[in-house]
Amino acid sequence: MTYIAKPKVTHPSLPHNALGLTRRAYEGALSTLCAGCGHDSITAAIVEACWRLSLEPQNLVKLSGIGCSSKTTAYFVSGAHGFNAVHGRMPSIATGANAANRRLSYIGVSGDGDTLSIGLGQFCHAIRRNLDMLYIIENNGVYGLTKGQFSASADIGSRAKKGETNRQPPIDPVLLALDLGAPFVARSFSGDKRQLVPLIEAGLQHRGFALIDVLSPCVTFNDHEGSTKSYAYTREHYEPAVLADFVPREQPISVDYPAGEAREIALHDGSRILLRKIGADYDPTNRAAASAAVRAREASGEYLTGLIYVDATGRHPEFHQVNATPEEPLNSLPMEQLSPGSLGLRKILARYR
Amino acid sequence: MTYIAKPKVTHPSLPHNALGLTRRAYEGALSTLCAGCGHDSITAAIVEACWRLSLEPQNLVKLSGIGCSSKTTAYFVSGAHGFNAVHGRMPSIATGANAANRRLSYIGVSGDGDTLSIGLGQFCHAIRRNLDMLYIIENNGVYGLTKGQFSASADIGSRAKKGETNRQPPIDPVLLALDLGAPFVARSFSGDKRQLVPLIEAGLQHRGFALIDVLSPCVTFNDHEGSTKSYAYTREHYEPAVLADFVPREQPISVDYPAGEAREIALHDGSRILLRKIGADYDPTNRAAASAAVRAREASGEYLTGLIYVDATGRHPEFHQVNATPEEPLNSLPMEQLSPGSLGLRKILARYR
Amino acid sequence: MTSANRVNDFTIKIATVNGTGSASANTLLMKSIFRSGVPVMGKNFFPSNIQGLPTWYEIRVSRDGHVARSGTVELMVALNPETYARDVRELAPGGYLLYDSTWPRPVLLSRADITAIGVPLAKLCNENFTGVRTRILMKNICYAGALAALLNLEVDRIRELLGETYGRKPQLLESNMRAITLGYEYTRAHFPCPLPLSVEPMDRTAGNIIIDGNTAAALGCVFAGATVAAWYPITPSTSLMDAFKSFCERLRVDPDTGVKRYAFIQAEDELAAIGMVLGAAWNGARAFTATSGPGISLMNEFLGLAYYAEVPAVVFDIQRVGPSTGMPTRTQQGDLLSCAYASHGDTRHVCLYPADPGECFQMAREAFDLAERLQTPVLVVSDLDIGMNDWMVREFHWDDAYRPDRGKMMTPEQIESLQKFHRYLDVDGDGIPWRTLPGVHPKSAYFTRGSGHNQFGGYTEDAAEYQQVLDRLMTKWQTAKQRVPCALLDGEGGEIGIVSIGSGDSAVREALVVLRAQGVTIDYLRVRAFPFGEEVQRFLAEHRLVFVAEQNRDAQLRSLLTLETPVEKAKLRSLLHYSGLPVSSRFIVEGVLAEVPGLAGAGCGSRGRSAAEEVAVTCARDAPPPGKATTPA
Amino acid sequence: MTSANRVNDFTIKIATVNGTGSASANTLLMKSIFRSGVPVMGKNFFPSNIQGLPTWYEIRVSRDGHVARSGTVELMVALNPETYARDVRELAPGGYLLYDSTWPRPVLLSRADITAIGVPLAKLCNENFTGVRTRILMKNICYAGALAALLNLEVDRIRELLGETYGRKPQLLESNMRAITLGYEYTRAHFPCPLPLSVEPMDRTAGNIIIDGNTAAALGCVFAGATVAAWYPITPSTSLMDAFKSFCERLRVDPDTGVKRYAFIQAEDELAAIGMVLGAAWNGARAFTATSGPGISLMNEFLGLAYYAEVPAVVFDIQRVGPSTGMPTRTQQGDLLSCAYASHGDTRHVCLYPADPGECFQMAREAFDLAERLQTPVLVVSDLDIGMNDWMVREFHWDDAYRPDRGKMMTPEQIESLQKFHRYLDVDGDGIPWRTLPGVHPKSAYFTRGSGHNQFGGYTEDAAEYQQVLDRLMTKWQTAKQRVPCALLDGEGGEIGIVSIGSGDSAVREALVVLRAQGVTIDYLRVRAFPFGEEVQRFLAEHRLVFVAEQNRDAQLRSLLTLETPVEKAKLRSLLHYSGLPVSSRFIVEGVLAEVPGLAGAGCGSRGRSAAEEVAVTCARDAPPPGKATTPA
Ligand SMILES: Cc1ncc(C[n+]2csc(CCOP(=O)(O)OP(=O)(O)O)c2C)c(N)n1
Ligand SMILES: Cc1ncc(C[n+]2csc(CCOP(=O)(O)OP(=O)(O)O)c2C)c(N)n1
Ligand code: SF4
Ligand code: SF4
Ligand SMILES: [Mg+2]
Ligand SMILES: [Mg+2]
Repeated sequence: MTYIAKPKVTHPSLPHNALGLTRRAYEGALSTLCAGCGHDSITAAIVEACWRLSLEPQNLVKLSGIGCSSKTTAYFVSGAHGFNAVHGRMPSIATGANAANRRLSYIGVSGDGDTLSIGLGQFCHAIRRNLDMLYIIENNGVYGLTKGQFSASADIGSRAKKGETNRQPPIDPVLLALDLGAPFVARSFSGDKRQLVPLIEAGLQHRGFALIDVLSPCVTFNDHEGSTKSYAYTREHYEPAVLADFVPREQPISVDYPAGEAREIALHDGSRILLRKIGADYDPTNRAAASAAVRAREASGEYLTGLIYVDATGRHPEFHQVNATPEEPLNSLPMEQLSPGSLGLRKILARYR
Repeated sequence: MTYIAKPKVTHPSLPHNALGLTRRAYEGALSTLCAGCGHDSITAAIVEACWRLSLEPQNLVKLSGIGCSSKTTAYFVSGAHGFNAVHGRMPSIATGANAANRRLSYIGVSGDGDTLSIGLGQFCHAIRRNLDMLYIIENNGVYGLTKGQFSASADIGSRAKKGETNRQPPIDPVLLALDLGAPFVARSFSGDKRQLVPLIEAGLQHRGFALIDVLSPCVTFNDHEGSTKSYAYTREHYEPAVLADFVPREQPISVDYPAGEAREIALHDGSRILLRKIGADYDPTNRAAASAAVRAREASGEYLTGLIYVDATGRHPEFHQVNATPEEPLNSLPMEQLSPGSLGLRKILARYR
Repeated sequence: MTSANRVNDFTIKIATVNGTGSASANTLLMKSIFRSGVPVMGKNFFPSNIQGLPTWYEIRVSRDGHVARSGTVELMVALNPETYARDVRELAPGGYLLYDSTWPRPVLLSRADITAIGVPLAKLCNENFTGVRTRILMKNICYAGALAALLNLEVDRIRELLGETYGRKPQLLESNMRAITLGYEYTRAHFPCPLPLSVEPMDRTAGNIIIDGNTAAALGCVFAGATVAAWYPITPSTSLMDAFKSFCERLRVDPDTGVKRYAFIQAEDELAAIGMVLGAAWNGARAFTATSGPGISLMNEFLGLAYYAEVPAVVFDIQRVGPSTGMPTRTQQGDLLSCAYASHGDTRHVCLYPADPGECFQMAREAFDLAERLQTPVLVVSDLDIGMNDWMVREFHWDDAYRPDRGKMMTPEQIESLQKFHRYLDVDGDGIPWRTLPGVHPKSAYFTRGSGHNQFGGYTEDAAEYQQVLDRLMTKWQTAKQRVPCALLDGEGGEIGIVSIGSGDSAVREALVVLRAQGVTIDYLRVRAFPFGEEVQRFLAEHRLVFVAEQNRDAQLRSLLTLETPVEKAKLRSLLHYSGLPVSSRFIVEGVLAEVPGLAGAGCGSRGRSAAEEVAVTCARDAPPPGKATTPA
Repeated sequence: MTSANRVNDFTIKIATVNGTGSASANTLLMKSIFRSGVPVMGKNFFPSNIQGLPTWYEIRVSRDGHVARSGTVELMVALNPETYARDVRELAPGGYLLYDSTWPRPVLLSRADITAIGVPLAKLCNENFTGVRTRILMKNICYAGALAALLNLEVDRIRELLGETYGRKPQLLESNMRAITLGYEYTRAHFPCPLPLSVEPMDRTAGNIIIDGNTAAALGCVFAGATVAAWYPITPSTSLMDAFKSFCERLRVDPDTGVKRYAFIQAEDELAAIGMVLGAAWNGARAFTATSGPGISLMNEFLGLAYYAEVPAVVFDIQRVGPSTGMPTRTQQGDLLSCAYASHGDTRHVCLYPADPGECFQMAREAFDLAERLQTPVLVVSDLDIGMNDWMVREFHWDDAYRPDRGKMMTPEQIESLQKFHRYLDVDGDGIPWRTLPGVHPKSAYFTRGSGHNQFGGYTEDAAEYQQVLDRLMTKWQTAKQRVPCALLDGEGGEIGIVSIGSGDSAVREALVVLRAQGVTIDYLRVRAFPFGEEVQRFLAEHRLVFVAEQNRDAQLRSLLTLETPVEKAKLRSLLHYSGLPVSSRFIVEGVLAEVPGLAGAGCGSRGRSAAEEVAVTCARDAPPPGKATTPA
């Protein structure tokens, strides 16, 4: 049962979405992050994407772990339930929540520490289960909240604020996700709203696990010279592979693309992703090629960004399809459908006599 | 300080290795596994490899988690210390042990459940740290000890004994290891001693993290028709990519290979791996190509086996090199080198006054 | 063995090797005794491997309905050469030894006080069957035939049972029956049958079933409406989850569409399993997991989150021997403390302690209701003995009027009528706040977190706001005391009491009968939940000396009693059993008498009921909430 | 505030916003008071974020050497508009308020009982400095200048301190000094200086240092010869590891080769961190980790393994507010129970409880010795208050004769002389077996496992063999009681006692002085280790009424005392403080008087020493083993 919330009274000239809500309706509590933190830009992009999608706030569930990044679920869509789990264990909470009610939209926000160190196992297994959720990593190469230790996504040669140089190879969540069968894998940059917002829209609407690894500089601990996750370095070395546009259901494609340049991917709800290739021979529907392209760029210190891989063929059944659960959420099945009753009990017990 | 053990008195005609030991000296307690279990063959291969390498038993450390596979460390080299850790956490024990004494050889034995489910995070991070150890996964696609549940390495479409079909994609430790920077990645089959023994020898002598994923059928719970980890299926679908021979230090290459067919890889201690390509254009020193080849085979339900990737250039510094620890084991540094003494203390405390 | 009448009153122990099919023979024997109307119990002592190691099965036949281990063995079936010597040693003086006389067994000679019965099982089977595997399997059915002869079991009943098992496989039925007959005929031909210890039909099993606790608990979860089950395999909890899955496959799959009205998730580990349960329960599904000690240790962090953020969850801990990996196939009550206080900080959890499969069934249902009522994890602390052994218990009943108690979960209408919803406000004064589900109403959103929060659900680092929530949690804890199942009392007015918990119950009850026969009368209280209700306090206060019988080294129940009631702990005397095997009645009897040597004959009066009788006392708390029903005990 | 003489006896509290550089001003103030010879303490109450939230710093100036919080604030420096109102409210009557008069502050008018001192800090800095960041930073130095004027601090000493900090950056030194002078001059010009509460040089700080407990513990690890440090970042343990690393970088890196005589491993989580410590310690290195509550929860499984398989390990738990994530930057003693009994099964751990940085230094060393002597994990249970605040303590000393006590670790010669090495045999009757290291001798191999094992180290599922090992572990536990640091006693012969632990010590000691002044004399015992020695038992036995002062909701120390000593728990009265701020002496005084109203003036005699005096009593157990030395307390 859902109710449409009355839009908060705001300036009448603010644009309204299909639900009649302004962007304000998708905001959350005031951020307590450092001024300039990349994470705040991602929060803004999420607000924008949810507004554009005309999501009913109460149909969104926000999940996170622990870290500066994980705090941000409190800073958008205050009309949505939020669950700030323990460090690194958001994916299991998401799995259970999703199992209980498949009708809602699930967005998980995590950090590189939360996902790639303590949470690596749960992250990989959520992908393997193809959980229907959007998983955003706010990737800054450090542990922000605990004050600047290298994370597992720090690049070889990256220098910490105190001078130390990282000599261990980074764990790239994009490569992992490709290996583990994720059907939607993207990378973006907190500073590029133009690229990020449609990715979030598409990720939310896509059925199955959608990963967006967002480079999100930490201005306090990892934005100095020598850091490969700084604004400067990221801006310089990020290379969009494909531009994605999100086209909601029943909306015509508004821009004209030269023939052959754009490619449409239909999502299960009728909305579409419009892909425009940038690199000449990049094919975002070929998993092995995507993996090779990411690897090749990485070797030269560059970040391939955009919608790196997408599979909307449904070849990879998502969690509920695998489990053959009913369309109706498990949390609201009536007792009659669950308990065999006293008669049933007697039958069952017959063989224990 | 090491002592050479007197060889157990055995039949005088048994062959002796360079230390004067027979294979018996490398055996362990009696196996309690099911008759025919693949794991027992791997145990035998380890015994053989250690004997051939003339390892001093007390210089070997055996590590494992929990599972039928993890029990096997008790079944070889009884003269070596063993540490049977808790489920899935062997890599951290190995990391600490290795940190304390870099002079010993470390062999870890684990199962697919132990490594890819509960232990996935530790496994990945041990690789990332490039710990100098040989890590063997005895991979049977199921949880043997807990009686036959699918593990995370079960293939899509594989049928369990009770009839259920797995619909989740497998986690391939070989792909992961390639992504995470492991310098030595191999796959083999418990039934192919010819292939397996030299891989174990090479893995033990190689500096840095060496992974051997060994397909090891579980005769009790996963050896029926429909199982893709059965003896029958494995025999039929495994495809050696490269044959590896291990050539100890100072020993000439005994077999003649046609020119151009064999390739020598020198290890840091002077021993060598001799590689013979089987597939036409397979290059086991190209990480991306290796990854692509594994993936391609997997798509057609086949297991690429042999030494899939090796890097002996030392480009990837191992744990102690990264940490710049001394050649002398940390566990035996004298106090004078560790504690600054009372004078040192007074100096240190000056700035707290 | 005393020469007294042992008809329907003895213990058989069968020593074999695991993976050789003896399990079906043992079940057959037990069931055929049960169907003769004679109370019986079966306990399986199996190794932590898959095949080839020693395994034992103990069958207690008890006309008086005692289901604990007696502590002695009157008939040993010693079929494992590896353990032969110790098996012979374990037999009570005057007892009977059945062995495979295909091979000579010189150890036999070491005891003149027992009667050896040699049946050439291997020889018989080798002559009558072909194939190695078949011969091994049939040998292990053949001894059932020999026992049938010795104990005077009805062959027809055995045939009936085999028919139920192999009904659709007539070949198997035939070969099994042939093996039975081989053993039966040979034994009758060569030995005086039946033995003085034998089975005579009675009518004391009507209305009972034979079932293990894990199956019963799984059934309880099905009936309680659990829809999300997440777990990681671990002995001895696995069979609970297996049973849940197979009940669901039978009962909850749409035959036309294949749609499954449950989600069964094999998690990657226990941390993930409990996380999934929390996520699902937070989102309104009845969700549970089952595990054992190592899993509880791994769930500590999440259990603390659930306590503090007030998320319901049901966790079955099927205890096994610790510490650490311990002995995975042996039983213990070693997790009492770690379940009660799992996690750092000021954390405490509601626990239920079933004593047998009947309570497993009932408490599974209660656990879900309590978890939602109290909005906190509820741990059902069972053990391997209850969970995996064969218990004779009263048949379960179900009230069709039962509806899940979702506790204080707001309806859309209730939310609509609010100005603003506040998650952690103590509106009703019982310490239990109201909650809402996602997706239900635009005004219902709140933020769940394990970090400091105030009563409105907002983040806080303010001392007073933090303390207010922590104090309310203690109010809720007080409320919990009145909601959990009460302890069961048997006997009153005596000076001496005994307290036990869980699977120790049957041994204590039998021991009390034995002691009473010696003139020692002791009142008995079995705790069934944590926190303890005031009836526990009262019992401890009213007795001068209280034994605490439990199965661990560190007196964990005694510790909980000491900490959580006002009892002077000096009057608590521990009876600790921690060998890994279920405690026997003999252990309790001897423990009591050793502690209070002058006790026997002193006649410490108490108006107690027979301990073997059904304990019928239930306290007011057991009454179902209006409109809800519960299973009769 | 009474008008009594508050010279060298008052508390300053400074309210600012984090990330704005006030930390250096606060240190400056505290150190300059310390260098005047006046005892001082500094406590930092900071938020769990990086920048922009309220933060406070409390400086206690105490001529009598009390280092606890007093419970009142006499001088408030209220620079954060967000918390301005409550900061003003918190000031004691008669107190002084320093505020930034650049902007009007009408709230001021609400209190007539305080003196407001407005200094236009922002204005002064805006006029004298350029750049937003510089102006903010300088404003937060400027107030130190104002306080210097009000409190009569010597400007030269401030210059000297700034010189030590910025010696190599003359520009920074100059600008800081300029900001100080601006505040100083303005204040002297506009207000009567000094205030009645001011600082007068004394000579009571000689031989002391100002240091935090985490730094001290790290130093202890360096001196104890720890070579493997593995951890996962978590507040408030991080600074311990940071300090260890930076000490090692200074002291243990070969200047020529860059070789590092330590391994510092940032693990992927706490499960891995403790695993690495166990692996390293098993392999003969001194290894440790530091964590906080959530980490302890995650380490449960491995701690159980270490207990049962008898692997040494040192774990620092720097407690913060729980349950769950709780308040990461607030202090609590909430992990006492979970540390003592971490893990399922019958598991128990040796714990040490430092009360200040001096003990952190000393107990770090003791922890390594004990862990190896006892072959078990030793948890050093500190807290955020000790670990991260600035404590005045006696300067540490080190005996160069100290050599690590490796306990019963066999030398190759010893192994050589053995027939066969057995890992878990109780050769010496103290419950502690001998161990060997890998790679040392061909005869030394053994197999370490958390599954059932017998005294020879072999795998077992045998009841008797299992129990034998479990019982020996209890013998070892008894031995541990005689090896751990003993509790410290102050006063004796009275009827009433008080027990405290860890960081509560200073508050209790001050409270006892205050109470004595009111005619109430109470004996004092501070426990310093678990298991408790017999001196703890004796203290509890000898007093009619015993207060137990601790910082958690659930009376965890009282629980441990109740469980692990024979005390009648009815005589234990809890004084529980769990706001997240360090307990004040006032809380103790009021708690004692509230509990026993008739106490004051009743003169319960005791021949106790002044609680503020150095407690010099050490028991025999503190004597170093022959050839080893310890740090004087
Ligand atoms: C079990 C546990 N261990 C450690 C911590 C401390 N901790 C909080 S956040 C964090 C790392 C956060 O890093 P990341 O996920 O990258 O987030 P960021 O702050 O960089 O956005 C750590 C280690 C914790 N809260 N819980
Ligand atoms: C914490 C914990 N959870 C669960 C278990 C139970 N357990 C023992 S072995 C095992 C799985 C073993 O599978 P795998 O590693 O593949 O080994 P295999 O037996 O197949 O060789 C499990 C789940 C355990 N011992 N500890
Ligand atoms: S510390 Fe870094 S990640 Fe955290 S809020 Fe500040 S800028 Fe963002
Ligand atoms: S169960 Fe499977 S894996 Fe385990 S011992 Fe038997 S065959 Fe091997
Ligand atoms: Mg980060
Ligand atoms: Mg396996």
